[in-house]
Amino acid sequence: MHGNTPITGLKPKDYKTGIKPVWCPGCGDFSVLSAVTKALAHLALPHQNVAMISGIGCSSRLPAYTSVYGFHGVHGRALALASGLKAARPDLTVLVAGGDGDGFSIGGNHFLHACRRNMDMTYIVMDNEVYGMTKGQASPTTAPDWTQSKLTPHGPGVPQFIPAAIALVSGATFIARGFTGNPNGLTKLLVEAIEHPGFSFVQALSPCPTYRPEHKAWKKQVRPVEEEATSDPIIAAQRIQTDDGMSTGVLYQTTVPVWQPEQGISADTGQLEEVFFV
Amino acid sequence: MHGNTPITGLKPKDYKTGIKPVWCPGCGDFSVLSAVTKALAHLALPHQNVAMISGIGCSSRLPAYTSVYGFHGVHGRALALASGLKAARPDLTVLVAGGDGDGFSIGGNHFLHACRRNMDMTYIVMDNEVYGMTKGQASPTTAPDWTQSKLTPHGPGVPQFIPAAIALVSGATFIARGFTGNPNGLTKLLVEAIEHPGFSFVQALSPCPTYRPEHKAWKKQVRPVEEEATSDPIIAAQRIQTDDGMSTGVLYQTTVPVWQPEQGISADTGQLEEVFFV
Amino acid sequence: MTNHNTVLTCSTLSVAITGSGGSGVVTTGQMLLKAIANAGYYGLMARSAGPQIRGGESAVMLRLGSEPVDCLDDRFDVLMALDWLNVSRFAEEIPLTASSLIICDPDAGEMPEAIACHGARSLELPLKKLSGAIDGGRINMIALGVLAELLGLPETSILTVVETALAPKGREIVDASRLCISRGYSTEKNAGLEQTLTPVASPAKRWNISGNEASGLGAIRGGVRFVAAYPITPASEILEWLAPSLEKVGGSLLQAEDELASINMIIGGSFGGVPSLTATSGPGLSLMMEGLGLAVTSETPVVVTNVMRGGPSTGIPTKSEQSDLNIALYGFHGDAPHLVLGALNIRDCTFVTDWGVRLAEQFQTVAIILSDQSQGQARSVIDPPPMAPACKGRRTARPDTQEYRRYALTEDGISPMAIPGTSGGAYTADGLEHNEKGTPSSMSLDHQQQLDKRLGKLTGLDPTENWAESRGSGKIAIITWGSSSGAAFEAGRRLEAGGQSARVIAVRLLCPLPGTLMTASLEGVDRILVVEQNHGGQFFHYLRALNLLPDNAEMLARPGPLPIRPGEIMARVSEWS
Amino acid sequence: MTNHNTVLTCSTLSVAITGSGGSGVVTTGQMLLKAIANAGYYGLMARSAGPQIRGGESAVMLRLGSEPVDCLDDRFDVLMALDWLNVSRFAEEIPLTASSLIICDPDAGEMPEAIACHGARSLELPLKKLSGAIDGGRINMIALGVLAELLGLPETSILTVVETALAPKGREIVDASRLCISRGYSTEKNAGLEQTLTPVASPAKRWNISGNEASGLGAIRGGVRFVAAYPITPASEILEWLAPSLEKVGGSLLQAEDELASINMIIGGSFGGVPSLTATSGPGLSLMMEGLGLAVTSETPVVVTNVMRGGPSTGIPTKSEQSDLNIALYGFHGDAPHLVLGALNIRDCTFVTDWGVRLAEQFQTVAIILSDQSQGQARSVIDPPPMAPACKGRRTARPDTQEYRRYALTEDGISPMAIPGTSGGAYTADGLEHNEKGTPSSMSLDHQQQLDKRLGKLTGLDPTENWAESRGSGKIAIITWGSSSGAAFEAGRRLEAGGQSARVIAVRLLCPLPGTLMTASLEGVDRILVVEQNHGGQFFHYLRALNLLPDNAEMLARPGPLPIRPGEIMARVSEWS
Ligand SMILES: Cc1ncc(C[n+]2csc(CCOP(=O)(O)OP(=O)(O)O)c2C)c(N)n1
Ligand SMILES: Cc1ncc(C[n+]2csc(CCOP(=O)(O)OP(=O)(O)O)c2C)c(N)n1
Ligand code: SF4
Ligand code: SF4
Ligand SMILES: [Mg+2]
Ligand SMILES: [Mg+2]
Repeated sequence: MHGNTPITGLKPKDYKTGIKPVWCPGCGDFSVLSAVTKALAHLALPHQNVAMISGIGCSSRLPAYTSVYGFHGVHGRALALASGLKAARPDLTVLVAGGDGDGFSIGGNHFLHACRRNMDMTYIVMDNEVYGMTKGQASPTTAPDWTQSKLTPHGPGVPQFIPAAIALVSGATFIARGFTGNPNGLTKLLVEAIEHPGFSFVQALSPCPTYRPEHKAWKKQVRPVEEEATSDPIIAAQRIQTDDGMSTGVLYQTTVPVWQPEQGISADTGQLEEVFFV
Repeated sequence: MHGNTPITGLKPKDYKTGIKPVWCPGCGDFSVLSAVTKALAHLALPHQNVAMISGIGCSSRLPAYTSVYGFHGVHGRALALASGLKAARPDLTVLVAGGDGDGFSIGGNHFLHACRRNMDMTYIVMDNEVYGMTKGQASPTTAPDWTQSKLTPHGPGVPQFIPAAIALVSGATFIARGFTGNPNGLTKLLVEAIEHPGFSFVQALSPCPTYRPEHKAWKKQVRPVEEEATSDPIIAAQRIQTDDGMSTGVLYQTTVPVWQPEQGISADTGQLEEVFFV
Repeated sequence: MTNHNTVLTCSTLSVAITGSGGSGVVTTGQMLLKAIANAGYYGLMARSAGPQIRGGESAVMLRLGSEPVDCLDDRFDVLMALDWLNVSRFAEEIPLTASSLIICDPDAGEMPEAIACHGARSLELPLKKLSGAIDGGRINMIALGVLAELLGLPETSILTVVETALAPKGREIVDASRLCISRGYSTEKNAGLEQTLTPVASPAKRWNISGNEASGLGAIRGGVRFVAAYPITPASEILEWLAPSLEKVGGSLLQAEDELASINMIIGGSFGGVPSLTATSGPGLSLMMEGLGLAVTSETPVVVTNVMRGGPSTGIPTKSEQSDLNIALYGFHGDAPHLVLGALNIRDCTFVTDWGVRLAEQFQTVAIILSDQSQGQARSVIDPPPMAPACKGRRTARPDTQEYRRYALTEDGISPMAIPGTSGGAYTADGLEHNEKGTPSSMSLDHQQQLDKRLGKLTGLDPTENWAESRGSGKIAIITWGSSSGAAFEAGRRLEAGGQSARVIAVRLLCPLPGTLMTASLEGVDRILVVEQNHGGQFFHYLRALNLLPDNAEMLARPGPLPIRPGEIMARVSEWS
Repeated sequence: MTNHNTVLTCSTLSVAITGSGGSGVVTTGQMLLKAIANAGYYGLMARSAGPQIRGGESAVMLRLGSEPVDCLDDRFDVLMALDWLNVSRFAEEIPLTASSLIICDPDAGEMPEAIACHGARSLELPLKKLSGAIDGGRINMIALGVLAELLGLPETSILTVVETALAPKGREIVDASRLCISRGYSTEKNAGLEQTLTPVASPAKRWNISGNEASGLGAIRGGVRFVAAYPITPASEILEWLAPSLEKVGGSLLQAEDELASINMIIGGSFGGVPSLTATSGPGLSLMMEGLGLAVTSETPVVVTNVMRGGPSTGIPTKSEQSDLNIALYGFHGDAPHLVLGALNIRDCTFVTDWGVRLAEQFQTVAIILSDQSQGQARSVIDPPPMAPACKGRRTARPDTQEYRRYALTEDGISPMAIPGTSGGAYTADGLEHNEKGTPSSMSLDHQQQLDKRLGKLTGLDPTENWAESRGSGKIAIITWGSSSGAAFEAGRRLEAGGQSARVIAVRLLCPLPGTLMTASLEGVDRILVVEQNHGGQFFHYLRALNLLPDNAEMLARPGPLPIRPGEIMARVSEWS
């Protein structure tokens, strides 16, 4: 898929920079970092051919901690930056990481259109149902009755955004949900997502013990999806809509052509200029 | 619903300003203008209690042609402006109008979040599957193989955005599709949409004879939806996904509480200041 | 009681407290500030933290005084180190001298070189042991007792603060803390302060408020009843204060999906007749510029409070800088006259926001209010802030006006605005150039007239005496704006005290800047120093653009994150003599 | 043949053609431009249309000459009115005098007052009847024949153009048009031009190109191989030209969902090592400012071509103005040094874009290239544009560099950039302030060093002689930029011809503006006029901010949509003498 000759013997820790994460003790994002490095090691992807792009948020700090190429961009624009990179450099393995605020609030439009465009990249959202970095406001995935943010003292009062459902109707071709409490499961999903040819979306339920301590309960709530991944969008829609958002695994996978610019050179600049001559 | 005492005897033309539209001869938007004014007359809404908000595009020129309050804002932000207006002035009937580019390309994020927020307003998108005002580029609803824009000479190559599907999974509570070739049907939908308590979305198939002359064929392709409007999102999703986008009528309607700020005054500024005293 | 005798009284004392995550540095600082406030003093408390979201090291920097305090000092009198973990990170923020007093626990290990290098005096106290001896005891409460005693605060005053603050946590915690405080008071100290604060006779009524709260209050005072916003550091506390407060006074706050939404939402709210505001910081302001241009062109009043942080780009989100002046003044495409105001200090956040809202309403335009992290996220004990001038309010159209023209060319350039609900007033607001009625027009005359109108109406602004704060006289002028003002005024006072007179002009109304008044204030001045906390000298160049500076004017422009200190200004001015 | 004798030859002739929707005004203008180009002349053709998207009235304004033409004239020699429908809308764009010739059809009704008021000569021709008499005949083809004959073009040259252009439409249409042209030539005319163009001896190789095409070409010449963009008037034609052209040279264009996406996409493309550009206009540029700040801070080279239109806000999308200089210079939050260049004319669009891309690549920063509607959407017959200086290209890191530091503090401030794919070069680009390695840092030293680096590296820019075009000498200087340059140079030539010498300095490298070179160019100058097409005098105030203007400098700042004309500048300068 990615044409890189695997280099044997690469360990997960070879994909870590050693920079100390800014994350709070117990943050789920540690587990995502570990799953990402495990997946990269498993796929033995050469460091120089991988780029990890992010926006802003606790979760978006990931690139600095992985020893591949990285871009820690601005809030909400990771998918756009990554899409430009992939269009210009189709040879690279492009990973995108971020949070539920970055991806679904300010970045919602790029999420829609990246799913539609189906470029060959992997998008990992660390969903903690809160804005961690700005100290605990409601995100699109926050339940309507969560009253702990002073900005929304009566709760956001708006139904939760269902990332998998939006991804599906927008055209994503691989949709999975993982949980940081099950790092091996998450690693496996990431490997599949990276191997998937097209836009793969992985929602990683990643608790924020600081602002959503109640999410400790997720450990008991998550469970593997009951059925095999479907490639039928109608079935997938039905499953996703009836699910409580706690089943983990691949929810949908299909293969359709990826968006890729035309390749090849047919003229030089001088030839382009010919049309202008009087 | 809107608490306005109907003023009898108001005619559709009483809701027109008489400013000559910039639209090309034969543009579907003329028909939307006419349906809107008919709906307003039918509901006998007092001019001063209605606001029509738009972004930028041919379709977004609508406000200047209706004699209610209007705001012709910037490209893609009509729903945001309208949401602020409705939050600050819940007493007004708020209508929002625009195009497929304005609403689903640059404005996609506000579309998602306005659907979720379910404020009591009506959003009419004149879908012509093209950017009319900027002279014919592909929009999100343009078919992947449409090659008439120089910007995408091989066609956009991306599956069409399905507005009703996105509206549904985002939480819109009234979803309908109309056709400008059937102005009475469109009027009826608009009346229902305005009467609906919550966020109502009407996709008006509105051909652009200038840049999409082939859409003359829509006349033959549209047909009424076969079933009654459902209030079950799962059924609605299935119908919308299996539809070819040409069935018109109410596709989905449900009633859930609308987002509205708390009302009432419990303190004056002096009382707020008390907490600061040492 | 300890054996040290205080020899001198002085007007301010500066105290820093540092500690690792969870050590309670911030709580300690806040309690100390409350206690000194109760004792009749004034004070300022700034905060600093490491990159960790939670659980990282942090520092508070207090300056306490018998008169209002508007800036941090050049050096600290006391450093209370709850432990030494990562303290070096704060070394540059806590300048020490040989006469500073460092309070630390010998059991916490060796004093790091970055701290020890100043050769300050040290007071070693077994903080950990003392707290360990008390059931539920905490080091920071011991430290609080020590500090309060050194500062000469009566023990009861600090106990009252602790009691009130911890009551919700239960009796046991309160009792343990009381014991710690007392132990802090009573423990033997072999060194003390060389000065104490001048006692305050009859303390005035004062407030304890953060800059961001003060901005929020100013908004409500000015009449704001609708806010839409997206959280961002260091502006979020404005929103956190406003959300419940607006609700009480009949307004509301809407959390938007992004800043593009929030700016357009408040344009909608204001179009609906409700004075509206948003708060953000640099990256958010960047995203709002298109919307702000719409507000200018459609003449819809809106206010943006921009709490500046280190830039450019994501920059240094938790630290202060004054580097968003350029975008606030010039960040629009097209010619878009509007208002820019800057808050001179925490107290001024209320006044300037209040005034800015009123001006925006009167002139039906955009007001950008600049504050910064050093004000917004700091707390201060202040005299209650004054009210802004009432201004004229929004000029609205009467019902059923004949031939209503929304953008009518009036004498003062302000046209009555019909608020939805007004019969006969229906019009369409537009960001396209338009004629007097609001109908889009590309004719040169309409364009020229509406451009003239939007610029010209601002000439009607009466800057009153509020356009700037000026103090002092003499042949040297220090011109500044925003949070650098505190240091500039202090430098002015010190120069004065040293027999060298200087005038300090801190500009509040940045745009339109009243040039004639500025020129008048500079009459007889030989040399000018423009002081601001950014890299490019944004204010300096702006004054140049307005032709308000003589050729020999100089700039002291230095980026964040460290605050501009009075001593820096002194050093620069003293090069002149 | 007609009975008029041309008495004089002159260097340029100005011809306007107007007509209602569908009358074929634009086709006529384009064919005329092609024909005069074939005949060895130069020319410029601007367009104007009513508010209708299609089917509305329109006008073309041509200026034809034996030497390169860079601006429209003060008045038109000929107005060809295909009909009178809504022609008044263009009256202000087509200034006429008593010696102008108005060609119209007596059957089209009475000449509207806005046209008649100039007392111009008129040539009445039965255009409709003449075309009606030809099967498939069209008024505009008759008009084309009339104009070509009046201008003294050989009939064959215009027939060739028509033949080539209409061939795809079929033989019948070509034949009908040929007949119309001939009829236009042969029809009796009772008035003519008082001048004709100086004949051209041996015509040089020339191009017929629009400004937007020229910008697109400059991008490709400069090395751009990736473009992401969102359509907007009047920039879209750059993208329309680039999409197929890039593909041919191995690059690609991606239509983005909005401008927030497009700017971030090109940052991604450039991070990937591919020189990247986007094109937009004011509202789009506003939305890009946050992304541009990221490019500056992360030192990722990107180029934005901003084709200005009337502002602020949505403004006047189809008309020209030079009012986005402020946002281009100052529209960033934080201190964000970058490059701003302005194209002086259509031909310069290629050069300046080419140069801008190269400079952005060399200095790893943002270049904003300003063009405007009056250039972008106009066509011109020009000498082929020169190549930009090669510059040094992007400095990249070698594979397996020891201890690679992306933001290393090098002598010239430029750090080698590792392109993904380079082994041992992996780093994380960041918009947070960072240390040399790229690790986020909030320490004051890192901030100061990186700010110094990003500003300092630009001092290495060699402005060469290309920073400005200067002509003339004398004690009066006219300083200008962008599309006003054509009028300024012409004013300079006219002053010279009138015995009053003036230097004209048209600045191309707007930021960093080489102050020393500017000062040198102004040596010995007494009076300065700064000319630009906006309301606020943005360039004037910028020059003031840089301290480059004496106190008595004046500005001629006038908003769009009408072009700045040479006569306006003359009038202003003549007030001085
Ligand atoms: C334009 C802009 N607006 C707002 C912010 C402030 N901000 C930084 S991170 C963040 C939200 C982060 O939430 P999420 O993406 O869920 O990440 P988490 O911290 O929860 O991992 C916000 C609002 C910003 N940096 N830039
Ligand atoms: C920020 C911004 N970007 C781009 C544009 C240019 N623009 C104006 S209308 C439009 C698209 C309109 O398409 P649509 O919404 O489908 O409306 P239509 O004209 O087809 O009715 C675009 C891209 C703009 N005005 N502002
Ligand atoms: S605030 Fe929450 S999301 Fe952020 S680092 Fe801490 S635990 Fe993780
Ligand atoms: S371009 Fe198309 S959408 Fe626009 S006015 Fe013309 S027909 Fe209507
Ligand atoms: Mg989150
Ligand atoms: Mg459209």
